[in-house]
Amino acid sequence: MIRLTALHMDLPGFTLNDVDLHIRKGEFFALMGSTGSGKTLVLETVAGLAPLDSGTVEIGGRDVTKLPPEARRVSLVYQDHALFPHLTVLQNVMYGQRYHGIPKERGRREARDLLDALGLARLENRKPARLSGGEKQRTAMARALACRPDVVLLDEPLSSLDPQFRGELRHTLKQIHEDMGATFLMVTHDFTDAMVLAERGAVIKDGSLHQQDTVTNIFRRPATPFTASFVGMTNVFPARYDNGSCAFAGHSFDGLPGLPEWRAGFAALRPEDVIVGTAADFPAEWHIMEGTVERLEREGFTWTATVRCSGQSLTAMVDRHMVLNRGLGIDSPVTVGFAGEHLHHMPKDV
Amino acid sequence: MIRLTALHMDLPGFTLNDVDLHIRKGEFFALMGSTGSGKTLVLETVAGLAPLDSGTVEIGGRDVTKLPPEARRVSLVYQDHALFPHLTVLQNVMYGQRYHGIPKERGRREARDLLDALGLARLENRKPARLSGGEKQRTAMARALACRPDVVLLDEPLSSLDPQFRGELRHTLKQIHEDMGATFLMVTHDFTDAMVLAERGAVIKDGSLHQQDTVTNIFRRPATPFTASFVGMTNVFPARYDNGSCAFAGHSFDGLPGLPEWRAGFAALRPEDVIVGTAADFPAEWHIMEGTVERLEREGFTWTATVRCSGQSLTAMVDRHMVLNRGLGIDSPVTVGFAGEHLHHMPKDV
Amino acid sequence: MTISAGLVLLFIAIPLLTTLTAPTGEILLETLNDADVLKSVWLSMTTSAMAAGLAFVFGTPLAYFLARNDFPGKKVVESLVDLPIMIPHPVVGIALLSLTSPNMWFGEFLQSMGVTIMGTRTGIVCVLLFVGMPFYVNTAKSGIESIPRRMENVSRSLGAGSAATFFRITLPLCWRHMLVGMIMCMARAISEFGAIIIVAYHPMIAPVLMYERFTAYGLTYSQPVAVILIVVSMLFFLLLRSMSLPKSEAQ
Amino acid sequence: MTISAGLVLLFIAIPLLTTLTAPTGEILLETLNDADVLKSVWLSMTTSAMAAGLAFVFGTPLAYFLARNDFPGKKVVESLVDLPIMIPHPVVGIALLSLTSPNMWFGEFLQSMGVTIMGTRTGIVCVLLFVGMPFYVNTAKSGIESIPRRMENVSRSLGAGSAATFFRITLPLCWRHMLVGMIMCMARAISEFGAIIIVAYHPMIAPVLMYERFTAYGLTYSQPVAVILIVVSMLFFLLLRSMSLPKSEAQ
Repeated sequence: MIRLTALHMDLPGFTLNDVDLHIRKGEFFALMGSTGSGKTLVLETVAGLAPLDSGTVEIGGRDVTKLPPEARRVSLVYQDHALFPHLTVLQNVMYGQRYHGIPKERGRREARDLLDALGLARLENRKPARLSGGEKQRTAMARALACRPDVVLLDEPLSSLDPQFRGELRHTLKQIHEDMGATFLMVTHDFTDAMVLAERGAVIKDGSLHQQDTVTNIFRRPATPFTASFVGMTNVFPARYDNGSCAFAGHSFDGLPGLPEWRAGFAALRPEDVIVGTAADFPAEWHIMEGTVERLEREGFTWTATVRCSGQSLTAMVDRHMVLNRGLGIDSPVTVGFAGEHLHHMPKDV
Repeated sequence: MIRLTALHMDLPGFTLNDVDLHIRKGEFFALMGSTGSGKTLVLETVAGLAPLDSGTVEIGGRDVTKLPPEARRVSLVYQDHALFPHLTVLQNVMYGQRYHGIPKERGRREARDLLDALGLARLENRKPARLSGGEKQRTAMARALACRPDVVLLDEPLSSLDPQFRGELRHTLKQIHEDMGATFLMVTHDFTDAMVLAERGAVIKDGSLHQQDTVTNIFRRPATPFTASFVGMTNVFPARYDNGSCAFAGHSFDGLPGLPEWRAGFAALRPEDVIVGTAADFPAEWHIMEGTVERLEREGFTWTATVRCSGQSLTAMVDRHMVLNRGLGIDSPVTVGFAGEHLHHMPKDV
Repeated sequence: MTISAGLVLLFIAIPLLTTLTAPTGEILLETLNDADVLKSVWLSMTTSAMAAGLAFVFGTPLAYFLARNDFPGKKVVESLVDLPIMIPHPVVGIALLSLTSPNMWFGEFLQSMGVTIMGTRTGIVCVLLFVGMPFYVNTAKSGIESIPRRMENVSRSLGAGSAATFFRITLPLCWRHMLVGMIMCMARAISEFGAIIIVAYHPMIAPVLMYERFTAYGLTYSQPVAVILIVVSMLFFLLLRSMSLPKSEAQ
Repeated sequence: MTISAGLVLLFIAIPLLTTLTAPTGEILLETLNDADVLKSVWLSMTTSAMAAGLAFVFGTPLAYFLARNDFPGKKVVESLVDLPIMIPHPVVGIALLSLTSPNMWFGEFLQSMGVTIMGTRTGIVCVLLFVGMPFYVNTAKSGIESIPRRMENVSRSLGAGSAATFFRITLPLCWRHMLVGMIMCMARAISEFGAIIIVAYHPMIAPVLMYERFTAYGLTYSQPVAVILIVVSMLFFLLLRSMSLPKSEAQ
């Protein structure tokens, strides 16, 4: 549906570096990256709002690289909603219909149906200033959908919302996508949003793509150390592989499943897969390391420890019980353990 | 150390309503409330920056109600640090010393000691624009402490920091307080910050105090439904008490420990103390309710469910296993259980 | 501090108040019935209004361009727009006359078109447009800047072309700024004198008439005209302030 | 859009360029050696600089007061500050003369102090201060507003009184705005003509001299003086732009 080929853009202090992306018809695609990674720039390229140095943008088989935004049949939804403040909710939703050959009466009927489906029916005569955050968000969605676009572009659709609304709106967004059949391209810095909403996705950093795959695969098998820490595998160690053993953080481990062929690479673990305990706590098939507690944090109502093992720091989960009853504290010597199947391996160069 | 008596202020759209507060010498006191609760106004009253309609402010036994800010010996630390951008770190820290009779040479020595203790020694000639968020925060703390104030006022000291630095700075703040012996008054909207840092605290809402106690007591025994939900006991139900039983959410429970004397009030539970399961899952002494799942959320890597029990909604924790293996979903009938000692009771009127 | 602040306000207010109260009611009435005075005030107002209208038509595209584009040399262009504020007023008159004098090709061209600048309404409007333009362009520009670009982007993505976007989104959201800009342009135009006296002593606009009364008959006979002009300026002021820009309408 | 925007820029630039290129080098050189011209330009610059200095001294407290306080009627006070921009220039002259004419108590008082306004340097500075003050006050005010109040609060809480806070925090952080305000005030003062010609035809400031040359000898002989004035104004302009305000120094 959307095919981006070798997008290149040189800006002062930033380069978008030969980005290739392929998004299938009807899918929900998440482009993930931190602030300044260039993800919004890619979105604006698809919308026709950012001037390319080279590369082509195809939508639905049409080469739209040279077309202005209004000829692309894409609808944009910004994080701050960008509702038109001088128009009512209904007028906002009906704004684009006339440019897509939808007659006024039919347009109004369709717009009302959309507002109904999104629970906004009784707000149709309100001005945006009098809407709550979630209502604004849903109005912006309705406006984008009302002109039956081929592609809906979402710029951080959930990050301006309070946590208690996020869950609700994720659900709404997913529902809308399933009902409408349009192709959704969302950029986000939040991996959880991508996990819940998207089928496939890509990770971008400093203007270069790091990985493009199904979201589940990105989550389970990140391709680079950056992607690994982005999806929550924040313990990343340089590792050496040799004769069926893997060495990192001053320990060498044997009997690990699925060892790679390369000799130098990175091994990574999610903090919630590493448990702090004493040697007797772990099942026999787990792998253990010795270290000392460097820091102990209570985040909300759980505890995490930073443990130093031969010059490498790692973050691990701590049982409440360990802290309160066994008196774990800073500088306590501890054993940390992990199950072999949780260890993920990445090659040195991608 | 600080005694606020009947502080009253009428502003357009907001009233600070006869606030009484007593903060002991050397303690770390947290004034907690949401945005717009008036907590920062109370702070500015202590600093002498907000004009009172009536009430008195005493610091260290002196009535300072009529004194200008510069005569109160309090130091203010704002959330955005408000470092002086044209001065270096060292100049910032030494700024107030001359007004407190500290000679220049001794002042410089003391300032350097403070910077050393806060790990800022090698940054003393930097301008604030070239500091990271955490460094700015620590510089602001050093500046406040360098003129040896009686009271340090902290306005949301941690909320502008990235989560990964928060833990570190909490630790630093606690250390500083223990080392300096000054009285700290912090306002915060984050109960976790208050839990970790403060000994005693108060909860304010709409310009009125709701509770003033040790932080542990506020956490364990919130006095009002508002305080209850503020400290994370978000399941609050109107309850009736009668002959040793307690009825709420369409169920009546017997054999609860520590039932109150009043007949009508509120019962509250933390979401993490309510578990979703089937009747066989719970220990015999637990109390159970029947309901249907209204919503199921994956927040990060845990699951929470909203369960409807006879017209009341409650939030409960769900085992991963329940969702993935037993196929829990929307509208599933479920049993939720809680231990009697986790149920908290509040009277109707305070 | 308050004393010094008050002094400045008095320094501005007292001369104006003195002038307003100087003429007797009788003389003021007489002046109000003086056909020359009324004609000149009317001429001042109509030419200023025309200048403001022209500033709107020609200045809006420039304001939009400056608000929405960053380019090397933007500061130079912005300086050029501000220049008429700083050029001594008689120099403005000299400059416009230099350009349109019949021995220049442009002046010749104008003459062949039947356009005369010296001593005509056309000339007056030209001068007033020249001195008033920066006020309009700067105010309109800041109005356009206050509208998030993202709103225009959304409008484009929904199918509206750039012209439709301007008329359906940009204009409805910043017409107030544009109106304020036009009022400021008009007020500045009404106050102009130094350039007008060089380009078009006749037909007499109000400030020129007052100057003539002053040189011919002295202070007392110029004061009633001054009163009328101050009152007209004040009316513009009230108009301007009643339009005061809402700070965050675009949110 | 670009065409219309370009037209406006040409409308401003061409008359000035024409004037700059009109006089031959010979006449220009002659004018540069004319003692009257040099004296008048010097007088213009010194009186304008004095007006800017006075604006700084008396206007800064007002600017601070307006930047840091909200009170009912603030808009009225702000309007009053802006008023000199909008009052027709000869009216400003008439108003100042009305106040200081010897048959008013204030004029009598001034006379007894040995101060004369009409036809003196003092009068010129008064007029220039009157017309330039709004430019200084508004720029200084926006500079002070750009400094977070919280910084001043912190300074007070650390023991510095309000005066010490102003000199150690506020002034070092917004001196640039104040300097820009002074330059704008001075540039506006240099361009004044309509009020000066009423209050003080003599001693002749540069715009008055040019006007005299124009009425006595015609366009050609006034152009060289215009060139000098345009160049002086441009120099101010470059100065102003090279000071261009950094947007977020206060962060």
